[in-house]
Amino acid sequence: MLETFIIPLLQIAVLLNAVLVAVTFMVLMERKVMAWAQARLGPMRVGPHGILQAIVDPIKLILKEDITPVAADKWVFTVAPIMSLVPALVVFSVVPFGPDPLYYVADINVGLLFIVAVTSIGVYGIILGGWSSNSKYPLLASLRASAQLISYEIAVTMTLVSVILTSGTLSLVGIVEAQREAGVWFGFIQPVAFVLVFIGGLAETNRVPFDLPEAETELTGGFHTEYSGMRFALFFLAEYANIIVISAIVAIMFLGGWMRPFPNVEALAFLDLIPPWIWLIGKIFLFLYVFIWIRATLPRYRYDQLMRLGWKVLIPIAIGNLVITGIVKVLV
Amino acid sequence: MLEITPLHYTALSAALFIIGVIGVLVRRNIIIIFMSIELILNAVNINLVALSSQLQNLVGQVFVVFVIAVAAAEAAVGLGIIIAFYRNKETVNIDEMSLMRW
Amino acid sequence: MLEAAVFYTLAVLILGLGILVISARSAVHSVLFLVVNFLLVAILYVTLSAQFVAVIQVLVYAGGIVVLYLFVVMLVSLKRAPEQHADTRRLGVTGAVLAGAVLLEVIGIVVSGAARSDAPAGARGAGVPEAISDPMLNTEQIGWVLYTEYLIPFEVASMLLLVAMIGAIVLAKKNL
Amino acid sequence: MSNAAGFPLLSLILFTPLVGVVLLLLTDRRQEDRIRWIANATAGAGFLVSLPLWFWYDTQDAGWQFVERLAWIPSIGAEYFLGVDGFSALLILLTTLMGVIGVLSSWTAITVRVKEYYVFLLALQTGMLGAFMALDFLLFFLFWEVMLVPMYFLIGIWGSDNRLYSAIKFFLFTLVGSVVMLLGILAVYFYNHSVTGVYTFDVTQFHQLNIPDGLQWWIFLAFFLGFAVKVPMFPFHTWLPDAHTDAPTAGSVILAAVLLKMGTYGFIRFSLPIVPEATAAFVPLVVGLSIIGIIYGALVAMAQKDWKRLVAYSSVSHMGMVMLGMFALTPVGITGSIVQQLNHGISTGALFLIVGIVYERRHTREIAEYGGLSKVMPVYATIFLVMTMSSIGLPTLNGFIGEVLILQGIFVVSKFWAFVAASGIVLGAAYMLWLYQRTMFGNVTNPKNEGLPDLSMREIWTFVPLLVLAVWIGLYPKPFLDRLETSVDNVMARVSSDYTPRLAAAGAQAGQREVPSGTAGAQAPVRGGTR
Amino acid sequence: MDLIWLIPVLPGIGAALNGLVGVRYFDKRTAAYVACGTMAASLLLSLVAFAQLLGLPGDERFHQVTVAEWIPPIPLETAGGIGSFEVPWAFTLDPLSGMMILVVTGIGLLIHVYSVAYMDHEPRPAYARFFCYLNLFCFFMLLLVLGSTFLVMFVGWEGVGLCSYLLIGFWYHKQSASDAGKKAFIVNRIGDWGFILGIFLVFFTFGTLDFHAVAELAAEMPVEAAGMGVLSLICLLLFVGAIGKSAQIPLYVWLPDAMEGPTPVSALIHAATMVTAGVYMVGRNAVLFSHAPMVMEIVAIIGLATAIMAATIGLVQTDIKRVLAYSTVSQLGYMFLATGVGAFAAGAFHLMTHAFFKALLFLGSGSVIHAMNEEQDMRRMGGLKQYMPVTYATMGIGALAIAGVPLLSGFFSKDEILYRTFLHNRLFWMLAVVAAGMTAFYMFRLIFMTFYQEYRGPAWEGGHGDHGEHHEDDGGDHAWHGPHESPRLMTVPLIVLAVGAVLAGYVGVPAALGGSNAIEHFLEPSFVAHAGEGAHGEAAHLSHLAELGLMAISVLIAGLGIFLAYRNYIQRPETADEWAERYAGPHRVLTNKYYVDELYDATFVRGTMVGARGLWGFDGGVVDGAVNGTGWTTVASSRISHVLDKHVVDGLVNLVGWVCQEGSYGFRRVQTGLIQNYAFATLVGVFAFVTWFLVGR
Repeated sequence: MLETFIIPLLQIAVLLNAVLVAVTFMVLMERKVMAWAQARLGPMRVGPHGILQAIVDPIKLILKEDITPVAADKWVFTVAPIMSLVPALVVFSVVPFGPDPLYYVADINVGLLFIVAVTSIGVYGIILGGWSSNSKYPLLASLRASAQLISYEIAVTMTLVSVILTSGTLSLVGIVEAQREAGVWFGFIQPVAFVLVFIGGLAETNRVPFDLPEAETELTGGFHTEYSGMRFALFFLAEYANIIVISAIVAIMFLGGWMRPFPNVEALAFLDLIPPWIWLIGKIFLFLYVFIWIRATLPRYRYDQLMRLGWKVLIPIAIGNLVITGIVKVLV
Repeated sequence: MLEITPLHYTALSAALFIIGVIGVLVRRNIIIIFMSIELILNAVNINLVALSSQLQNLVGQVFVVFVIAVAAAEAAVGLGIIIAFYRNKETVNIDEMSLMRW
Repeated sequence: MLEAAVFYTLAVLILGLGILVISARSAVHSVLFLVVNFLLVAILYVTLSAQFVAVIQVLVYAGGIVVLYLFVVMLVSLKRAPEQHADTRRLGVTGAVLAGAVLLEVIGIVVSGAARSDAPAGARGAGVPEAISDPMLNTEQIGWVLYTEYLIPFEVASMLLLVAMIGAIVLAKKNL
Repeated sequence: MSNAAGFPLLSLILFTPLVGVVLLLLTDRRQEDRIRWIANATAGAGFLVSLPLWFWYDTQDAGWQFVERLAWIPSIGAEYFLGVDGFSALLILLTTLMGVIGVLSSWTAITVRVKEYYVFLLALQTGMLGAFMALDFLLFFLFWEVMLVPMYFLIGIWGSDNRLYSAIKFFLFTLVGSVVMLLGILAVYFYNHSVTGVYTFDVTQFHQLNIPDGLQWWIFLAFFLGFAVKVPMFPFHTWLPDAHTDAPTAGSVILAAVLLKMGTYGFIRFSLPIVPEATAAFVPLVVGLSIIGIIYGALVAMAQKDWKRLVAYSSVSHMGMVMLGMFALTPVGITGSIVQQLNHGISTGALFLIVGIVYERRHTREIAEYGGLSKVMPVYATIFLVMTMSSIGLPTLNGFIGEVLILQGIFVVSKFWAFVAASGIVLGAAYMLWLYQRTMFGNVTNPKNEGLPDLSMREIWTFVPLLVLAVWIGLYPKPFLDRLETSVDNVMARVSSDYTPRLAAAGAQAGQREVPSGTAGAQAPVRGGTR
Repeated sequence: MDLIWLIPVLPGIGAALNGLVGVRYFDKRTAAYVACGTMAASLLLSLVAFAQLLGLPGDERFHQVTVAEWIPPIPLETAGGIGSFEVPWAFTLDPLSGMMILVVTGIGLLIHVYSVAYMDHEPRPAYARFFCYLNLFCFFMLLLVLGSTFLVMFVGWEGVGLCSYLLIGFWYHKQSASDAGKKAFIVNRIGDWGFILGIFLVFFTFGTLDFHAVAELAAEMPVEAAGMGVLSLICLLLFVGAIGKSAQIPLYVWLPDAMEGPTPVSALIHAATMVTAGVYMVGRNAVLFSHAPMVMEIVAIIGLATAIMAATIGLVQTDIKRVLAYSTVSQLGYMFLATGVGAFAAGAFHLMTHAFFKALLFLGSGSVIHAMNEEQDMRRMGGLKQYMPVTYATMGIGALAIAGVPLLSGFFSKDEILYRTFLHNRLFWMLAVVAAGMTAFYMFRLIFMTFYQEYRGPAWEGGHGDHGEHHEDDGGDHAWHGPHESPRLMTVPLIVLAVGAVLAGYVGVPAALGGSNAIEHFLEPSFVAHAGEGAHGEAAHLSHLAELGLMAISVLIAGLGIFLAYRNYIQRPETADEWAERYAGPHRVLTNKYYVDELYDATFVRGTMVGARGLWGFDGGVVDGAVNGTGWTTVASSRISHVLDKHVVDGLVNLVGWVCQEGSYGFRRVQTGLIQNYAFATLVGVFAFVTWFLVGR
């Protein structure tokens, strides 16, 4: 009973809260980093250096009036944000924060595939949200978003396959262990895949420079234009949760997950003093920082460029990478 | 009754199958008919997986993979046809698609 | 006990959603029910320790095919109700009744089968080497079977998908 | 056996035309010259890759050669099983050669839907080759049916006035025959299972069956209907003049040269060895029909006013000769029958080409429209003369060898049959010479014929191989006959139970001919290694 | 002698050169050189081979060369168990074939040379084509002669038929020429039909096709004196072949028509060589024939009947070549008579001498025709002696020889035949002598009408006619300048042949005249199975005196013939017409060749009236000489078959299609176009199946 129900439930509770907290703090972080990048200060009023902004923002959203447009399909309009957030959170159940079963909810043999599958569900939230608003900007945005998501998902999945080839397992724990055995992070073995997954991640989460579905200048705010209040908050949460998921995946697959750098160099054994989950969270935040950094620096793609990049550049590279990996795997 | 045997799965599968069949027969929106067909395929898949696990034989699951592949192909081509048809006739009502008769 | 509870819950949900799929007025709602239906089926697969198939079900069916349906539903924004113009020769109700009869018959067969032979449980497929030993190895085993014994069907399936892809593009493209 | 064991030569031959089909499908339909070049190159390549069949063939090996064997539909025991003996090797070579000629002869004749035309022509090629190679009965049947479709379209799209009627007639006629044949195949299949417990379509296995008499009769009749329609034998021949007359030139050429051989091939490969007793029992029927076919075909040919139809009826007559030799059930007769099949392919194929050439220039086939062509087209007249002589069996040309062997073969069985059949030769000379006189001799009476150009270089080259073969077979048929030796022995060993021991006795006396390996039945060992 | 296969092959090469290259590229001179050169080489080889053959002792004069396998051995049932059907490309040189190759190559060469001038006015391609055919003919003829198996002989046999067809139809734009060619070919085919069946029977009986082996085996079989045994059947079938090729009753009709061909062709093929092939073939199978006395009798009777019938027709013909043609038929009848009575050597001897003088006569007539600008009617000639002395002299010698004037070749050979016939059957002898008399008559009628009397031909420019006027209608591109002696190239062969016609007989001077009949002894080994053993014991002999008496009688008869001719055509030219009036009935019959051709004409007319062109060709081609009704039946049956085919057999096929189509009208209502209806149908099927399953449990 304990092992079957209580511990997992506890783990889930911790995990969910951690993610939500992380999201709030990430928003703050984003605002701060953007501000610094633009030589501003960012939020400063709430708490020291505006640190409490992270708590105030959600409160504001919860308290706001939740408007449902008259022409909207109310049922779907309500379900859409949930369908967006739930997959993003479910994914965390297979993310391992350390070698022990204590550090993860489940280690399933199709872990990576599970992540890919579940994230692919997330697209429904976007499409339905856009469609149910019964308004043209959200509809266009949602179509754009889903097209983009599906396109880049192919490239990312295909790239992940080459990593799976390298590791020989789909289990995320197994992948990290494989990196330990290899003695090197896969980021070094599969640099192309590394970069590719990261770029794909940017696109899948609709981040700059691929933030066309949310391009204010074109679509006045994207598929959630008609949303407000709590339902908007859910979309918001989902987006940031997805960013964290991508960061986590990239960290696990290419940067050794919970492991310290150079895991089999004895001289660095003192780094093990830092617990594994700290390592992983550190790596995730590193990526979060990079996400924000890119947002602060790069301009937006045009839509056709975006599609061309996805279909004509990334997918061929992914296939090439897969083929080469396969050949190397057979030869070595 | 409390022991779950393959027959339970079979019954579930049959029921889902029949639901799909009814959908195919009754609905006039061709997209929904397609979805009903997907239900039918799923009913079959349930059966395959259940028996696979019952017989401790993976072939059933392998077949599910193939069924899914076929379903994907079917959906792609079928929906392509629907779009093409819709573009010409502005309808997806199957009762208005009866050109292929004498 | 637990197993039965899970099964019955899932079964009821699956069938209910199935009925909703075919009875929903709006096609979008149908699609939504379909997705949920598929997810539940995936869970059913997990209870049958077919994780790979379950994941594939989610990935391909829920995440791929149904999205396609959704797209089409949204593209085909109807100017008049699709269910107008009913052809009398269609025999829809008769068909539904007949289908119900078939269902009853099948259930009858199942029930009588359950009554008669209580245990086909031991009847393992003869001469089948691919025993499912460890759930953790499910994916590997499927991969093994798929790439050895069923290699040619697998390749054929891939060819089928390619053809379908090209066909769909040709069909949907306005002026090729 | 000097062929590299395991090298899939037969598959290579079989699929070379398909490569051409794929290339053609990828080519823009408007680039007609490119399409023609591709088609010609493919046909040429098809012929070149089939040449090893001639050089690597081992005349001493009584078994199947160049064997390839793969599982195809394991659940019913069907296999992808290819292999040849001397007989089928020669027919394959004939097919590939005729493919080249047919494709080459269409260069200017076909101006509409060029791409589709060549696609069908090449697809037809694969079908025919497959039927000659298949040692799996189901595979054979598959190819047998596959052939029909391209031919149907060739006649139906590029034919002349009455083409749709002819095409449908051809298709349905053949189809009816083959459906019945399929029943026969299944009967053998299930009988084999009941005896050996194995589900297989393996023809080499069928060759060892001893089917009870009653069943044999039914199977023979089923096969007979299927093959006799294709040959075609006397009462089943009416599709042939129509199909020939309306088909485009290359279609007629291939129809005559190769497709008709399917029927006779089927008889020798399947009917005779699988149901030998029934074969022997039905000899009077078949021989009777053959003789009727010989005389009847010749007479009807004589009454024709349409050039192409005349040649078509001559085909009926010649194929009657082929069947006659086969059902003499003597080694000489069967050898002659096979040689005559090649000859018929060469000479009748050439005659259809000849008709096609003037048809392309004048767009009429009425004999009365022509006359005195010798004056305006001397080269053409010369070639026509040689082919006429070949067709009526003039010694030193190929037709003679076949006819002499057939008649000698039937003579030892029944003098009366030989007597009647030989008179067909006289009739043959009469209608062919009369045709020749009406078209070639005299003065040019029709002003439209005055300016006809003689053969172009391309057209000459379509004839050269046929002329060379005609003379070669006529003067030195030994290489061909050598290749047939083991095939004929194997067939004979099946149809005549005491053939092998008697041959051994005679061979001991004369020390001339080798005894086929294997003791009783045609247990031709499969060579080449199963893969 | 191992190179004898080159003898036929050389002309073959010549033919190939002229045919493949020559027609396009050779000028006339080259074509002629190629043709004559190959023939000359062939003659040289023949001479060498013959000399070598002579060098051997009498009973070893047999040499066989196998060049290559043709039909490799294939087992086949024969009368004596499983045999082996096998035919090599093998050639035999023995006295008979040795003689024949000399005749063929020798006369062939002369005629080639003659043709160089004779065909000079032909256009270039036709010229090369002509020599190609001529060479091809020699190739096949030599193959026929040298072939050591039946089938190789058959190759030559059919081949010469082909060349005959091509050469008769050489001027194919003339309807009559192409008709004649076709007629010749098809009539020959009828003969070949018998021949090939005979060959099959030979193989079935003996298990081999080699002449020598067959002879050895046959020699051991009993003589079928009483009835028709297998040997008789073989001989009969073979003889059918010989009848066709050698133009005997009833298949002789093609030969006179064959005169449509160029004259050198008539000389070579239709006089000297090809038509004698039948005789040669019978001689080649002497052993077989001598075992079938009844067939021998048939041979003799047919030969005799042909000899007389042809001679009577020859009496009244006015076309110079047709006279010679009927004379040829008649002489061939003689040869068959000789073989029929067992005098194979005499037949062969006559064959040889005949080759000389008949070739001479034909070439002479060619020279005349040439001089008369393609005029063939003797009534429009006359008095040509002064214009063309060489031709006159040589033709005169030829006529004397054929008439049997003593000391010329024809005398010796003909008397040998008459002598042997006398021994066999006196009635035959009497008839043969009458035929000989008629021969003398019509030959001299020809000479007198052509060379004596006054000139009756058309006027010509510079001679009888007036100057400055062209005779455009005289045909040809060049103006005709009246009868003139032929060029050197034509007269030299004439002279050579004339010498031959005089001297050829001296190889066979009979013992009664103090000779040794060398040719008979020389040929003897070819006609018996084992050298040294006589074919049929010692024949009855007459004393030399009686033999001389017989000679005297035949000479007298010949003299009588010549005298009558002299009286009727020189002394009192009007007698001929008087006789013709007095015996108007028989004369008309004879002039019209016993109405045989008229019968066909009637057939033609009726055929045309019915509009059956098919009947015309088929009848004219196949039945010419056989029963008329056969033609009718055949064409009618072909028509009926055609109709039957179209309406009954084909109608059934169409009926099936019709039924399907009609039935489909009813069934197509099911096709509503509503997919769900189809799905419903499927569901009904499922329901039925499940119900069955449920109940069936």
